[in-house]
Amino acid sequence: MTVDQIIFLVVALVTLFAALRVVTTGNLVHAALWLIAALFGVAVTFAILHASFLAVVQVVVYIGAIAILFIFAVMLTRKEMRDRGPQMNRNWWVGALLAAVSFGGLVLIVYGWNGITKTASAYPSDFDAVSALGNALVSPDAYVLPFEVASVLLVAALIGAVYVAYNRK
Amino acid sequence: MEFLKDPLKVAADWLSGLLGNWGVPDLWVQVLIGFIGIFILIALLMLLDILLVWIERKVVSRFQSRIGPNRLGPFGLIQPFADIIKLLIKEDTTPEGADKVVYNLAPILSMMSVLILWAVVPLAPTILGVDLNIGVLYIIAAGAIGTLSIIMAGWSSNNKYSLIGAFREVAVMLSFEIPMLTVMLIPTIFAGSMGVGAITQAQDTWFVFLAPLAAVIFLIAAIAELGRAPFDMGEAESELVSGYNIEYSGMKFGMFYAGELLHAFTFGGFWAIMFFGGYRFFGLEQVSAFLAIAVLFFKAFIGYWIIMWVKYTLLRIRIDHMLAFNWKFLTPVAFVLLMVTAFMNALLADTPTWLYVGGMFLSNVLVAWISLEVARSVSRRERERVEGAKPAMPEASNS
Amino acid sequence: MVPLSWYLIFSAALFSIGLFGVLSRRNAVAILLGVELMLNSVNVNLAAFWRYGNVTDLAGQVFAIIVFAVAAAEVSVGLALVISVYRKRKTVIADDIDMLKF
Amino acid sequence: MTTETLIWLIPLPPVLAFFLIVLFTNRNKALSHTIAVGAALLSWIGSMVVFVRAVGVEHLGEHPFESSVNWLPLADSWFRIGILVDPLTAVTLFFVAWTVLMIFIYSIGYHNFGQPEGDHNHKGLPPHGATIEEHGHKHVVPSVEPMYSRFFAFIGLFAFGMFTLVVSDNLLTMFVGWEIMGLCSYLLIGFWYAKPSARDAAVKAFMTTRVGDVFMLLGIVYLYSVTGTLSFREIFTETTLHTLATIPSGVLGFSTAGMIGLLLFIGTVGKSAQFPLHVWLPDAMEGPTPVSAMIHAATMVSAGVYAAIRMFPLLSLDSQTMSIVAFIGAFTALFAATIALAQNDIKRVLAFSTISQLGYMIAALGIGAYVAAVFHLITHAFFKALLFLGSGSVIHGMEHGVLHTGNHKVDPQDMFNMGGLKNKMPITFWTFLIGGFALSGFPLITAGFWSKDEILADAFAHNLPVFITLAVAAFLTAFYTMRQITLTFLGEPRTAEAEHAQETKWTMTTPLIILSVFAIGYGWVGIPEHFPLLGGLIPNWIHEFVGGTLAEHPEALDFNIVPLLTSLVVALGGLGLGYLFYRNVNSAAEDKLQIGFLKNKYYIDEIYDVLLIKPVTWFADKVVYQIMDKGFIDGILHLFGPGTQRIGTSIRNYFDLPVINRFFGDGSANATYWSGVKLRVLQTGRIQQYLMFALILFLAIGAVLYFFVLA
Repeated sequence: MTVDQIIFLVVALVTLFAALRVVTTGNLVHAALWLIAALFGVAVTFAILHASFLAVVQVVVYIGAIAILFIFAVMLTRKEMRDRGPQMNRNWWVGALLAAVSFGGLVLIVYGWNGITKTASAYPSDFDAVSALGNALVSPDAYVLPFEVASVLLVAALIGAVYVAYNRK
Repeated sequence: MEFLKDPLKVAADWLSGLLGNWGVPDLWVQVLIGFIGIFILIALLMLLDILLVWIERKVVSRFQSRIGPNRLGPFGLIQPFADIIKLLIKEDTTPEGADKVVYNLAPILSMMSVLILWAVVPLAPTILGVDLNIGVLYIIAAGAIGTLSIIMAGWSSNNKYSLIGAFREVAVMLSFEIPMLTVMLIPTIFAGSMGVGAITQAQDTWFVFLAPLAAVIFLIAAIAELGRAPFDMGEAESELVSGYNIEYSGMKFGMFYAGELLHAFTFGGFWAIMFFGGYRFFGLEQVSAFLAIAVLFFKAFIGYWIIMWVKYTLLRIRIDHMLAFNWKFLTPVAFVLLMVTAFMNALLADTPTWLYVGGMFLSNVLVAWISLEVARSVSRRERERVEGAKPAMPEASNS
Repeated sequence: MVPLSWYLIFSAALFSIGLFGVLSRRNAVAILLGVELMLNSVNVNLAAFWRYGNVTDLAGQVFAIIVFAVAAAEVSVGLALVISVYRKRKTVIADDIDMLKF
Repeated sequence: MTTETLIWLIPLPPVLAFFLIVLFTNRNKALSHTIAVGAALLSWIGSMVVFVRAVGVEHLGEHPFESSVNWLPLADSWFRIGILVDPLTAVTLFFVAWTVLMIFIYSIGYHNFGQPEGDHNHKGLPPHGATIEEHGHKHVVPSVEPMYSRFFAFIGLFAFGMFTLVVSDNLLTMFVGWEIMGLCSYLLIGFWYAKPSARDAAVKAFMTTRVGDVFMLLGIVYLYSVTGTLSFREIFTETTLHTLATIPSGVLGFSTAGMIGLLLFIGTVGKSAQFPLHVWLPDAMEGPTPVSAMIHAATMVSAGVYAAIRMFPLLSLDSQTMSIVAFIGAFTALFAATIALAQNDIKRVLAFSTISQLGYMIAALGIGAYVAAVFHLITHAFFKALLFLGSGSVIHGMEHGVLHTGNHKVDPQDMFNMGGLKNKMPITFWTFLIGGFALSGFPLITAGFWSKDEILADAFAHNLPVFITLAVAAFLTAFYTMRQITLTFLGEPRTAEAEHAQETKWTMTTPLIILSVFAIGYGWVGIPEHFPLLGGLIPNWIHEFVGGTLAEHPEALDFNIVPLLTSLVVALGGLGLGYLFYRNVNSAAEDKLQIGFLKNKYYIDEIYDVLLIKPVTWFADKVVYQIMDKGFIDGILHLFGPGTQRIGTSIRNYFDLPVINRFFGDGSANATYWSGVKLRVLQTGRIQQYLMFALILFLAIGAVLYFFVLA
């Protein structure tokens, strides 16, 4: 095993453990904090994959905004400081089963795919992914349309969220 | 003198030579040198932090017509060390019902969020932790971790006041992140790169001359991000006692406190880097790396001093006013400024420098003027609505 | 070098864990947490395919960025709904919100 | 910024201003005109930069500024649109930008910005004046236009159309700009839409120009079908032109080039108000004066000529077409000049003069005097805009007098109500005098002299009948111009209103002064090289520069004394006679030229009424409505009606009720009800259960597909 692989394995295992805690822990704030750990693990995965922009955006958007939002939401929607009662619904075993089947199916598909042996080519040293990404996002020949659509979606979601959560007195 | 020019490289060469002779594998040498560098940087920063405590106390007492620490050592310079000893020997309390792990993690994260910022600070042309090509985003990402530490501290203390304080603090930090990121894109436009090093390199003309309004917005957003007066509603001694760090004592509180001071200094530094040329000062930075660091620190101290000046001059703003100011004024202005700058940048792309600088400066002034006028008229209308219609003015009744 | 399959398995595991969270948690906020995990696993996949394919073709990264935007939109609307429901019904347990009209 | 990018941007500010004003700022007058004038200023800056850069390029004609983008996808290619700045465009851009900016500024004053709101404002009517109290006594002052912002929005859109037309590199976008201007012309002539006369004039202008435009569109389509392109640069290649010239069109012996040229030329006839489609222009004077100046003197009618000039390489391929063009131009020049003699309305005189001068340009084009046509186009735009703005200033001053006396029966536009305004409105008088002299071709110092002289010289060299016609027209021009100046400004005030006329504000006079500078100075760029004494002092820049547009540069004419003498005689003679004749005329009755025939414009409107409008109305009423619609179509409908009803009844009884209603309708309802009852248990309202069902189904289908179908 090379250093790369060891690092990846450590990160992946930590991430998966954090993810498991997210879905199993009883305390919702802890779940949100574990989610942050898992998201951080994903950010590190991005960094390992040389997707530095994605890694930083992951931290800014997910940890800086989304996770904080979750913690807020958890705190706003509780009558008292501690949760009581079971955190799983009655059919949780069906969910577990389905998740396991899905995982099995995905692994099956992954190993049935002939591109699995693909290796990464060396990362071109003169390739500036960030500026290329920036150009691609606003270039009419590339992804300006999806980019704009995503912007519109965000604005719509923003307005919708404000409208829905607005407390009419 | 090679050492004066590029001390880091000389030291690294020397170390790697030394370790290599001892038979340490190459990879480990690199890792070791990296760690040593980080260690030295952090150690120096913590020393600086101690100095900052003294400076802060001295400055505030001057603002309040006091003398400040003056007993221990010359000018009271030993005072902060005494403070540290006091903090260290205090009882380290953890409240009943606190979430232990989270409670203990929060101050560490708070300090960390400040220290990791220094990874991208270009201290001198050759001394730069990591030349990330997304440095600007990295700064915001580090701020995100600070936000996280505050909410963790506030929640885990199991105290009503600390939770309210954390809520306010986080709301402010999240909100002010937006204008901050927006105006940080303006130096990005000028420099054509998000890298902090590249932004410094690009400042043949200090960006404050190109975008004075952006510099002002950055400073305001930075102060809010720091949670210092007038935006210190999260701590508000008089009503929340001390906000999110109410339950912390001893060195854990010390870490929040030192983190805040170092954070303020760091943002003073980033202000200098983004808008005042960083370590650049008429070619002085080329002479010696130490001079470059001195220039940067001098500028950072000026920024820090302005932040202190603001803190000890202005009164605390109500939390809803604070957020309204951000969402209804600062953010739109920052967006408009970003668009105007991008447009002007395209328009003036191939023009001589004086025209470019002049056009940029004028467009900034124009945006500032227009936004102030709009704000003025809106608030006048609002005031009239709240206070009821004024009695008609004498000259108005004539026409 | 890390083989591509590791990333894919990692991502599949993350996805399945998230799926389990979505299907099994009672709390609506926790369900959204699960959704976040699933979206993240997709991003891992996208980034991995980008890295292992043609690096100069940025489709993978762009798609991941759009997933970020979608995630942000989903969370903001989702949490707004949860809070709105909580205000009216004083509950965030998904099974308790089973009336078919509001 | 590259010049090409800049050119793309020139038309944009006015249209942005249009949308801004229409959508957001129409309540705020100051903001509206600031936006509009600012937009015009931006376009002006862009045009000037482009002009200066264009002048700096050597042989601009061979390699102009051009850039184009794909626009409409065709079967296997793209229709490209783009911009083109060659010498012709550059000089046109120059005068368009100047006049547009001047007129925008002028409009602020013309619409009484800064004055109080009117006493009884009515949207769609001109402002009626407001009563204010000052120092204890009331008096009436001009009031601000009620639809102030709308006006600026419209002229902004108009400016967009004009700039688009000028910088286009192909006929289609040029036509788009052309039609936008047509629309704006309609909107602006009918700006005071509550006045029936304005309304009628707007409809008339729109309908008349439509006739020309339809032919022009036919020409464009014809051209496209023959050559497969509409880009100027591609059409004016030697091979394309050769093909066009050699293929016969099959109509009256015209070649294809001739036929297309003729069709396009009819568009010009409509737009530039040439005989026989000139009837709309005099009526268009119902619009506000800046509109008359802008649309009906400086820009839009020039656009017609500009289009004809633009298509000159095509037109000149067929001599038959050229002679038609020359004939129509020369005839219009003379014809309109004669009518102008008998008009009393200050703006109508200028309207007919415009028609006549446009005829000049068309005639010049028809005899192949390309550069002379362009030259006159530019100088005319400047001095005619000046004259119109000056007349607007006069009317404004007169209206002030009318408000002062309160006698609203006095027509402030009738020249016989004026007189002696020289002392009341000195700036207006001097600038109007400069414009008038330029129009008459006062020798040496005015721009009009040089351009007109060049046309006459060309005509003398190529076509003697045209020369004579134009010379007579020039004489008449000088005569009626002097008549106008004499009646308006000289002598004694003939009415109390003229006594109380007042000089207008600086926003109105500044444009006059600036334009008068051009009305004098612009002629000096085109002094022929062989002109006695003056020739060669200043290089004949316009000839060199504009001539470069054509593939074969036109030769400069040798100097000939006859046309020079002619133009001196007709200009000075006309001016002198005009002054002598009208020095002592005090009322319309004393005017010997008030001949009914001329006064009624040769009864052409009436002839059109009898020949075209009446028959069409009759046809529409009797044939289309009575016979076609009522008799034929309705008859068929009455035939179908009962039959359909009978079929419908039987279908309903034998098919709809038993099969559709009983079987499908009730049956499906019952089925749905039954299945609803049975399936109700699945609808628990618990979202996670739904998700589980969905997932189970998905996994099952996926497994089946994976293992059995795809494997």
